[in-house]
Amino acid sequence: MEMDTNLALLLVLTPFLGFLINVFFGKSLGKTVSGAIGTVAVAISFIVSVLLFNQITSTGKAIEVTLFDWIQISNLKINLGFLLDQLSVLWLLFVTGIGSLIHLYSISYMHDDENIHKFFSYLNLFIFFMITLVIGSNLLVLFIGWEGVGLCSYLLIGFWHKNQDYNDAAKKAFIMNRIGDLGLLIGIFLLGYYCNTLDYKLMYESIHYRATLSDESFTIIPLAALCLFIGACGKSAQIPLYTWLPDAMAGPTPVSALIHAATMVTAGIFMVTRLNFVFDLAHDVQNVIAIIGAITSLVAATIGLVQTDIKKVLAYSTVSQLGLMFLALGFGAYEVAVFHVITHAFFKACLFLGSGSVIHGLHGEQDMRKMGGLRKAMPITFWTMMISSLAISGVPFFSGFFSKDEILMTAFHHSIPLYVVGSVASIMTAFYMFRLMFLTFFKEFRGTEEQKHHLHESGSLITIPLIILAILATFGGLISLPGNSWLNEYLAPLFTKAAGEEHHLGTTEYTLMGVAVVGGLLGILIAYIKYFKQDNVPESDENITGVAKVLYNKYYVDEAYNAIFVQPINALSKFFRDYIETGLSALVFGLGKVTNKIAFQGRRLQSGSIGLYLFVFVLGMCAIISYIFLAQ
Amino acid sequence: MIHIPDFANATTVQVIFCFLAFITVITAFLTIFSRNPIHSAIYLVICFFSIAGHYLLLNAQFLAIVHIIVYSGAIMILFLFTIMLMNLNERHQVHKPRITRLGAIVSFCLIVIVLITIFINSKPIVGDYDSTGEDFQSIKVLGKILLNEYMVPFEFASILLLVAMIGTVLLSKKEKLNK
Amino acid sequence: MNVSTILIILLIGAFATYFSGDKLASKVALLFSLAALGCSIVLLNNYNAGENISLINAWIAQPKISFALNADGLGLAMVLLSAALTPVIIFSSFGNDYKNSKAFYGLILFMAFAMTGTFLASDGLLYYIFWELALIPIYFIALIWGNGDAEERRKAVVKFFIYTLAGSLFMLTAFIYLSQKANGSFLIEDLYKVQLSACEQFWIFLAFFLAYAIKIPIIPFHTWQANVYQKAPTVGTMLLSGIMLKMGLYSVIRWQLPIAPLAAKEYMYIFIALGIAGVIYGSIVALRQNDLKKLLAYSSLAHVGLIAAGSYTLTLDGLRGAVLQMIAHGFVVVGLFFAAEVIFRRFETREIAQLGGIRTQSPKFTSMFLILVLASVALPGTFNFVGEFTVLYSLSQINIWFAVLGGTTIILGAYYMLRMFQHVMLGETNSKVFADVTLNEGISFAVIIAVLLFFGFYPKPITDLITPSLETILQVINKN
Amino acid sequence: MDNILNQIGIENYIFLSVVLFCIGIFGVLYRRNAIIVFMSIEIMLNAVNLLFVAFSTYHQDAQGQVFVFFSMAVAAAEVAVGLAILVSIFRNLGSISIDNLKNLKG
Repeated sequence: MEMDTNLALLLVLTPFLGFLINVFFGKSLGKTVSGAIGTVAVAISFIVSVLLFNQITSTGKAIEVTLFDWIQISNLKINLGFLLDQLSVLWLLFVTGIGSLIHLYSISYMHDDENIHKFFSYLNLFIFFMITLVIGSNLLVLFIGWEGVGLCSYLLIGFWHKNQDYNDAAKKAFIMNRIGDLGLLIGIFLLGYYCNTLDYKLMYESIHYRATLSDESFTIIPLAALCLFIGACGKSAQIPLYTWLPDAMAGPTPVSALIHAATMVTAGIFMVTRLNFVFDLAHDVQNVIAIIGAITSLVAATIGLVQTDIKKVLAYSTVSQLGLMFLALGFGAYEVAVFHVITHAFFKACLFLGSGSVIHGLHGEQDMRKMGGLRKAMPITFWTMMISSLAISGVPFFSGFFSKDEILMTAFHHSIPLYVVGSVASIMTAFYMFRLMFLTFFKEFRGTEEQKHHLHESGSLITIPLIILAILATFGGLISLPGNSWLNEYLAPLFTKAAGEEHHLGTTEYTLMGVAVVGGLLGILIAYIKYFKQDNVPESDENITGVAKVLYNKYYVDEAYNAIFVQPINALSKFFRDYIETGLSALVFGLGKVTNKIAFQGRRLQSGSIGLYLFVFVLGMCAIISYIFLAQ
Repeated sequence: MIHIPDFANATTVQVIFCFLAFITVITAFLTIFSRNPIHSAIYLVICFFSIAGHYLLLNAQFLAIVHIIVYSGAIMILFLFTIMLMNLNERHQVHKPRITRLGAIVSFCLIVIVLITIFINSKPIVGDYDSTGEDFQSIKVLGKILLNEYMVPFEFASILLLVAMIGTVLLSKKEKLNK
Repeated sequence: MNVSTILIILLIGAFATYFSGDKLASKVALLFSLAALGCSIVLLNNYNAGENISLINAWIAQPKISFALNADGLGLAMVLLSAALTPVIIFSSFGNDYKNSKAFYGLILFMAFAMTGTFLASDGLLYYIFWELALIPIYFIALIWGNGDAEERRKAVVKFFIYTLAGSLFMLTAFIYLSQKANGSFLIEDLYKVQLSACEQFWIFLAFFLAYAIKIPIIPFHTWQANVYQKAPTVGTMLLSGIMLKMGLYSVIRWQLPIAPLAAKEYMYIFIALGIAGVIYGSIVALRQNDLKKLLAYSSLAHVGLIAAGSYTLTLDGLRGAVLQMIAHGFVVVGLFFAAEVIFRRFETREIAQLGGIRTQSPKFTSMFLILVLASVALPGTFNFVGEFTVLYSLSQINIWFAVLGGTTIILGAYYMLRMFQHVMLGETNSKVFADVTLNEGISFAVIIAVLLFFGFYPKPITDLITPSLETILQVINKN
Repeated sequence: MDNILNQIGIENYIFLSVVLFCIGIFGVLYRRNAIIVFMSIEIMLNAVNLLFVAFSTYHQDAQGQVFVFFSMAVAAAEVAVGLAILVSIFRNLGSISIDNLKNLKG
């Protein structure tokens, strides 16, 4: 037990230590050293995660660590404690694994930035909070991590803080997340009220005990599930709270890869998976989740079709993929969602890092219309990105194929319309990914001469993580092959449902697989025709018209939100400030003024005529004497 | 309750009292109604003398003497001086509005009625006057009381008079600074 | 040794400061405030060891008023807050030069004395005297050493003074009425025992409410707040927002609720709703403020609204959360106002529109300011989260919609605070030079941040300290 | 020594004082000349003094008379200061009608 505690603390505190070192001494340590410290800190966590993983797989038992009492509430006792079970260790593995790769990558990528030590300190802090989120033994510890990663996301999106647009994006991300956080918090309250605990294990027992009683208060559960899902929406960028994620691309590319593609945005899925026993009891909410997931994936994919900023394309693709994961969650296929989370983390991180490599090579150019023909200049980047694109498009035997196929298959078994939506989104994904590939890497370079002159492959610190991720993106699917899923077995203890609900491979399944593959290839083909054969380049901003314009402007959702929420609140604020505040103030001063007025009138009584005073004085004296002596 | 004195069988003392009371009230009225302030002052002196007579009647000889010295002597001289200093005479009489007179008369009547009613209502013990036979008002006794029990107020009274004197001097001094 | 020692130290300190002359005043004041802090820590130890540190002396025979200082956990927690913040506040003012500083620092210590007395007094009239006594120093501090146009300042400060004084008079009336009922005694135990009809309770409750609602302030009684915060010198603002507001909130728990429990239960929803309305209203108004201090004032309005709502839930969680949040808010708001002061020292302005681009010039200051901002928006891991979570939880137990509406503070709070932070600190490097924090300033910040973070993860000492006395109060409330 | 009141009766003194006192009040109200007003006040004071002495006899106690001494001292002081004020008012305003003294107007 002692050993476990130490291990868990080592796991959590190493990145935090890295954060502290970089905050306090980073500047004096120099760029490379500070980067190295950051990387090593995460790498140690990764090693610990591997150790823990071994321990879990061998014993099959979860490790519980309780540190101390944190918050006392009358019917709840909230510890600061950790729960290391299959799910959290799995998450740890790819969080710290990909995290260390991205740290490594950042050493080179951010080398020219004067605040690199800050960058690494924030990244370390992020890893710290992400680990806390994942291994918390109760919902409130999860909430620490949940808000903490939001904070790091804020810091990192606004890393180049001289640009107020970036700061706006950061602020938007934080606030959007906070809307979700409120939902999560309310969900926590409801669960706390219902279960009298926030600890996962106790909650599980409590809910199952009370579910058998099926009393009236059971209606709280769906409500709680819905609130929790709102929280997940915020963090995992689902409709209606997704708009922050594309804006979050304002941050440095490694951040986009780590936080806004691979790890933080999957926190919502983690939470839903973690609380699967709650969601399982709320079927209506599950349907809502599935529908929202499907719609999100479709909407984001359509927007992704026409974006020209390379990172924006990837961002919408992330939203779309997250939508697919929620689709799976909605059907209760948690292991499938988890599977896709993992494969997605691999290929999406690789894609982002690749795009980062491209941007790095072009000195900050992100517009795909000014790229092209980079294949020769950047072969490693090209190939790794190609592999990842194939994976995300669902080309057979790459990791994405298996995971996406599982999702669609699940969808097919539950709801045909949602399956169709998901499939269309997948086809679109294939299309825009290859649109990206063709525009970026093929044909002639469309940028300036000077950029062309400087084109070069990035350094090994950048390419090594790319290669590793590409390998993972290729073979990641092996952990859960259809019919013989290691992942399902591994995760089985977590879920109430028997893990044996795997689809045994029948004709339907093969047909579906075929359809998916054909769809993916179709998307690729269209992209090939349009952007390779016909040599199209997306029009410049002002020439975009029609549907494309709506898509290019993201359905004007930002504008709509602005008009519906932000502007009214600001107007209200102005109204309160200018009218209500002054009104209230005038009211108080008014009281004073009324007193003044009365006094002013009363002043006239004081005519100064002594005769009158004396007369009244005598009358008063008479009155008093009569009262005292006569009024009995 | 109010018993009319029996004039036929009145004792000397009673006659003297009635006479003095009559003079007191009449001169008091005349003080108020005289148009000339000097006349008022003269009537007031007479009033004070008659009150001194009452004191004598009540066997308070020392008080009567002090009263004459202070009131009839000091205070009235002060009044007369002031009047003469200002050279006041009937010319200075301002016309009194009727309402003032009416108000004065009304309140006079009112307060008389109220006070007398109270007096009647309160049913004082009348007619049982004991005489302890002790000497309670000779100069000797008064002096002892004044300088034993009432030592402190007595001293304060002297301070008061001193302060009044200083104040008066300061007030009546012509302010040269302002002019 | 009993609690009166703290009061004596502070009172002597106030005079010693005044007589020490302008040069030494600030140091003497700091010394005495630290002594008071040390003394309260020693007392805390004694209290935890089970010693009796209360004091009851007959004071005035007719009417029966005792000099009664009762230190239970709740009172001690508040005293500690006051004792810990006073040196921080005094220390934070070291960068400024005040004319006639001996009077200035003397008044600060005197105010600390009065506020500590308020937290300790367990006799109605004594409490009232301390309560009003605390008002006098801040009146002078704001009036004499404040900033901005003298005439406007006078207007704002006089409004504040008369407004709060007027509110307190209702409380005094209530106390006199209560003591009539309690056979002339003003002692809190006797007042607790008074049996009142529902109607009487309603009026007593209302009278107390007026006094506290103005002091806290709860909308719509807050109109004095923003102006006074803006006009007062920052030290005054810190004293007001850090400690003095808490007098009102503390009094709600200590006096109002247990004395009129029936009314508190009857009208619970109304008062919770008022508190929450304050949360939303304050947050929304804060969105469009141009003056840094005014913005912080409205944010403070929002936070105390939540605390008040928590107190009025009459649950252990609500009260506990309220007290925790009081302490947390005390520290964070002092820190934030200090940050505003630090900016003012360098740029001579608090207009948000004229600021910006400070971050590049002063990384340390930015980090500390950001931590305070985040604590203010109750990020988990800071003390404020513990308080806010507990309060919101208690609200959710009353009615989930209260929690939802009160919870908007975490969204709106983030909105206005980050917006402020963005426009004040971030952006293109400011053309004016912004020197990073000095050592003195850094120490003040570091103390505040350390407290916020430490109790954010380990609030147990405070919870353990306050819980027994809150339970006692709840017993009184639920007695009938 | 026989008590004089056996012959006159305390009630007569009381009546006399009341009448005198009321005359004083009447004078204060009726006249506009400040000096006469002062005189009226003296009449009122004397009325009370008379009553004091009468009651002193009634109770056979000297304290009443002692009180009269004090009241005389006060009256003397009052008159002295009051008249001085009047003189200075007269110097400034040229009149001592109380109708002209309206500085108390609010």
